Amino acid sequence: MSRIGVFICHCGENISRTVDVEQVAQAARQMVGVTYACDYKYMCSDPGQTLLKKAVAEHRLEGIVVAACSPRMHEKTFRNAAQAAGLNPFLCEMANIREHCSWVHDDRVEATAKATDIVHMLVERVRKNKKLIPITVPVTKRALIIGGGIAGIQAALDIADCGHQVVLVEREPSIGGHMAMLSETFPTLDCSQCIMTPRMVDVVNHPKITLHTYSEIESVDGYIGNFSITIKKKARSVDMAKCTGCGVCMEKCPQKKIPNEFDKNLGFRPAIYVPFPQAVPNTPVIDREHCTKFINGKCGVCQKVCGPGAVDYEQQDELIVEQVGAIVVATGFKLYDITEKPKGSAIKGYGEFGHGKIPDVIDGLTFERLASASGPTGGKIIRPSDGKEPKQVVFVQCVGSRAREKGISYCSKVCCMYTAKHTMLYKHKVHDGQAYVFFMDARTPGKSYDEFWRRAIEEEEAVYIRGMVSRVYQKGDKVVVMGSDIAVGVQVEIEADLVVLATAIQPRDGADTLAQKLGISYDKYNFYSEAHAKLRPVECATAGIYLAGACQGPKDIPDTVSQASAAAAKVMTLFSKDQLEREPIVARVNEKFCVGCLACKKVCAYGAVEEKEIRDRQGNLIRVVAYVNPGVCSGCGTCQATCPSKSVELDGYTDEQVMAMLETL
Amino acid sequence: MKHDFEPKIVAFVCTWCTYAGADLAGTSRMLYPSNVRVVKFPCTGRIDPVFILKAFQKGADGILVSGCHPGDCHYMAGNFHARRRFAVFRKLLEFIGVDLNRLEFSWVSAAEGGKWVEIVTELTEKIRSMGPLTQFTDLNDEEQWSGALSNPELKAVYDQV
Amino acid sequence: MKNVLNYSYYPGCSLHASGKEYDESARGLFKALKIGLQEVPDWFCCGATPAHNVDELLSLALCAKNLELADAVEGDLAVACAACFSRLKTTQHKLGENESKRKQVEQAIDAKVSLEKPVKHLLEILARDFGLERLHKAVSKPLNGLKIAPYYGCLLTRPPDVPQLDCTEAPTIMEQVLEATGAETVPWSHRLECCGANFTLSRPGVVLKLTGDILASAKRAGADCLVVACPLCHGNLDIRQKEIEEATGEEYHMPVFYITQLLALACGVSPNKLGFGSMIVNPMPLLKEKNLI
Amino acid sequence: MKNIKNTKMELSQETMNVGFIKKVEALSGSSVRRCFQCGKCSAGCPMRSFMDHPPNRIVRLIQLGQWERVLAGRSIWYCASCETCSTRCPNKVDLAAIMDALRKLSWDADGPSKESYVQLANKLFINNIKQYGRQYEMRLAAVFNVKSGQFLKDLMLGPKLLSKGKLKMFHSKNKNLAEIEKIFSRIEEMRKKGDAP
Repeated sequence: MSRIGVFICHCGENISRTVDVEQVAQAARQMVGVTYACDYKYMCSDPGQTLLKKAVAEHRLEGIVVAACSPRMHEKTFRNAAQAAGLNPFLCEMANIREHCSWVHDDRVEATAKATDIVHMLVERVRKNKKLIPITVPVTKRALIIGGGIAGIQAALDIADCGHQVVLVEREPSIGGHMAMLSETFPTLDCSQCIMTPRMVDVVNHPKITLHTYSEIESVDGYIGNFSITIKKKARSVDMAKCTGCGVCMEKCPQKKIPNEFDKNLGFRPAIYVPFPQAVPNTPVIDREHCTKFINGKCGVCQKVCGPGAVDYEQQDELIVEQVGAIVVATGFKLYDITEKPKGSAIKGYGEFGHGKIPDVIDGLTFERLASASGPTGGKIIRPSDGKEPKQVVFVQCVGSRAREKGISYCSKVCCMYTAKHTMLYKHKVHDGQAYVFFMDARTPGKSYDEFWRRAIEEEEAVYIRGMVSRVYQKGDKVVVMGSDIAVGVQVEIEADLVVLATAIQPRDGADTLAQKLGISYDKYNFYSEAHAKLRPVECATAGIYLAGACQGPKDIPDTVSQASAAAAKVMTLFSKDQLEREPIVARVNEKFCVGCLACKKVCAYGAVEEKEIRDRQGNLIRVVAYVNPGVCSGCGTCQATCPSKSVELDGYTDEQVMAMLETL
Repeated sequence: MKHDFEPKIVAFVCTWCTYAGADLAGTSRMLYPSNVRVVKFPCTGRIDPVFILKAFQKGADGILVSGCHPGDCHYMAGNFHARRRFAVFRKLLEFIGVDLNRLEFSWVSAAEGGKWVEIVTELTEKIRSMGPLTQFTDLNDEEQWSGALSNPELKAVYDQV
Repeated sequence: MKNVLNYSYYPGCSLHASGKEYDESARGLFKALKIGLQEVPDWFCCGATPAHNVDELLSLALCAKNLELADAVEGDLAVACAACFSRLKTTQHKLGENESKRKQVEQAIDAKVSLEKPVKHLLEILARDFGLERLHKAVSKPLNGLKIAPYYGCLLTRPPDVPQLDCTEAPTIMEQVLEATGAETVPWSHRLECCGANFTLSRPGVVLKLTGDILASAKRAGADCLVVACPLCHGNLDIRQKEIEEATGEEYHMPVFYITQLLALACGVSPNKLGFGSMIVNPMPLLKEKNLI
Repeated sequence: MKNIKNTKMELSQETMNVGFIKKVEALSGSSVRRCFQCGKCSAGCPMRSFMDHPPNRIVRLIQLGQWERVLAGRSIWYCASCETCSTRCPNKVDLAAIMDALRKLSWDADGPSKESYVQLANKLFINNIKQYGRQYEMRLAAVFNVKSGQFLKDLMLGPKLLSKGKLKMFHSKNKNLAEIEKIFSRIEEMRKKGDAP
């Protein structure tokens, strides 16, 4: 390419004050390949751009260097101008002689020399530039949401309300997640069920939402805009099309004493059941592990009593395939179970709290079920051991969290607030009771949060004791809590009726296997990693996959809902175009030279590099080479610098271009 | 000229952090020596060690490689790959006899205009005190102009051809 | 000769005894400035710290009674002692905002409490009512070259909503008044620290420590002398200075003036009438050195 | 009384004296529960080094209704009433007023705490008011020394002050003395009737 035009901007006086622009233009005219050079007061102004367009036409320019401000400022402006003049926009480059020259040097001679050098480098670069065409990828405007808790529900409703199809996959028999289990929510104390269940019904009634409950992700293929998802629908043993949700089967089931997981084992359920009365869908599922029919074949009562004949013992697991363009992962959290000490895990147990051994030592979620109006006790707070109303309740915060030695170094974020809430709920129900809280710090950042915590102390008279609990033991029918008040500096002992532990929040079991299927990264705790902690907090590094809720890190409901809506907005942005257009700064593999070592694949943070098989006409495999999926590549160029055979090239930053620039030194 | 020797410094920078940091130094009107020439890359991960050799060969007296702070990479891990790559590369440079003080690595974020100025100024002064790098340019001159093969073995091979 | 301003005056117990030079110099200064001071007849003790320490009601009642006595004399109530000032203002503040306490006090003094009369510290009168400009004009012998560490102590500014004399944490009123006379004030760290006044009788050890710190800070800042507006602070800083020197081995010889003494000197009142002789740390060498007497 | 400073606290509704908390709050007019133990009061307290419980711990002990621990300590008698804590408290806990309240409670109970010198000085001061209407420092100091058994305390100071005219040997009676006595007796009567704290 040898017809380059150089346009030097005065930027008012910002450049011309220290750089002799005329001299630079003069020097540019002497450079190899430069056909035309000029200087102008304001290149970015309308007359400046017209001048540029005219020069392109008049001098049949094949490349442009605009020597002006930083490309971060006006690259887009001048590339658009170049395009309007009929040039490929990627044949226009900017030489930064303002931020990197005129503004930072005061010697006119030196600055002019440097500006000339910069222009020279860019001229050489442009000579090696190639025309680049923006990459387009078709977009399937259908979203997959994994997880039917409040995060998944919010994202699903937002996307569906925007008019796009949504596929919602939930592992449990009902959507609702943890929020459906909660009693009242901080900091407003409104009833969780009351705000949650209408949203659940909205989901099931929404014409744009396809709901798969009791289902899991089997495999994920494809890339942004074009994912293919295989979903395993577990055998429910009840035909959802026929079932009316009358509930007769559940009444008649002879198995009645199965601990109810939804009620944290405080109550019981039959073998054919819905997890809770407001479940969505309201279709029972048979727990084949506990069902007599499945254990020894000697029952079948539910099938007999079912009017519509919906019970189907023969039903099998089913695989279905859904095509989607974007994925929102919203798999949520679980509470750290301190009674168990998982084998091979760095996480250690907490024997000193007696959880699992002392019946009146419970976790926070169990307390939620006790306090919930729709819970197993109808909202009456009683001790699991003897059903008596506890008069002294001790809450312990940070159980498992913020304990490096125990394997979890992070703060679980919600415990301070929900414990404050628990003390209030307790005080509202047991007026003559006294709540005590052992805490290390009170972390209450959030709107009206600190005020809420202070209210628990100042108005609801919870006694907060700063200091961690050392040990909990049974003494008669009391549970003795040994702690310390570090403000007073003495030991504290409380004979409690009930002890509630605010245990740590962890990602759901299987979060890592799902991440591997999706090709997204996760941290050492299995929380999913966002692309950028500040600027891209809801996107995965893998294009087209977004995060919502506690699967990314401990989070409360307001944050979860915000993030879910943000993820939905990202999906909607993606769906706003039929074709996905991306800047063509992507890597390409020269298959002729590629030796298939796949070093590039190892360093690619985006999973953009795939293996490609090269076959002859008979279909025999000749060799394997790397292939960069342009839809996924982000254009960092790490693969190119890594490639030992120099067979990957990053468009826009090729070795040729860089070397040409260095030649001018 | 204020000094006898004005070194030539080449800076390889990533576009997201250090290039933006240098822009900030400009918008804040900070002053620094004009010896530096900036070559922009999307990420320090893109920087091939060959570029550094090339720059030295073409007369650079000092080289600066600068990108995002660890953990802040726009492309997540490009700067880590770069860091690892250059750790190895320094050994090579040492082997061929280039003073490692001529090659500097740093992290400059988009908010650190002052740090950019500091680093460039210090490097320029350091290289100035070290004097010009002649190994490569001398070699270049020999190759192009002398035509003489000093090594007898090479000469034998040459004659054969 | 007509006065420009007129005030009723509550000197407080100390000003008739250990702080008599404060009383003398205040009267002298006000006379020179043509500000009238008429002492409230038969005022009695405000209760100071000991009373509110153990019996808030007694403390409030004593002050309320004094305020009632002051009503008989014309003009806003001028108070010299920082402790009396604090107690009287606190009483006004507390009775003003607490209905039940007011009723109790009214029962105790068998009269309606009157909270109308503004209670003003001498500093306030000089800086605000009289005005810095007029004060500056009244100076006939500028205190040039005298480096002063103005000491506020506790009760002039604290707690924030009670005395409302000046900013609680960074007051400047003393500096402003002193600088109007041409003196130089030094910035120093212990302007607002407690001298331990309350313990001067019962726990002199405490006083030695706290007051010692204050003297050390003033010395560090390069001050020639300290200036106070409270007889209790004065008592500790001046009377106990020798003891502190003995205990710490530090030498201070730092005269402690009442602010009115220096102001009066600047405004041309004869030094003989300002009670310099009553001070334990002899100020004469310093005043002579600076050509002020 | 045994030293309870470091002994274990057994907390229950019985051991936490809520009445004490309410009493302190009523007397001081300041909330106690509002304190969240930032420690600013203790950070700025000039008397901290003389106290057994730092000011923040005093508030903490009140919050837990531990009246014995509070009143048994000497901290309350070492508060200088300098108001630094109240001035700087981020939660508007008026600790200076709370200290007054605690001293009153201890005084009334003829307290478990006998920080006797301070108590004695306060008593003498108030008696002076009752008897003479005004303070006479000479008398105050002399009586204090006699009563506290420190006959030689500040022995050298007295003559010096006297010579400087700082201590009045003789004093006249205040005309309002009868009125003052009435105030004392009225308050006493009110307390008997329970009209005043």
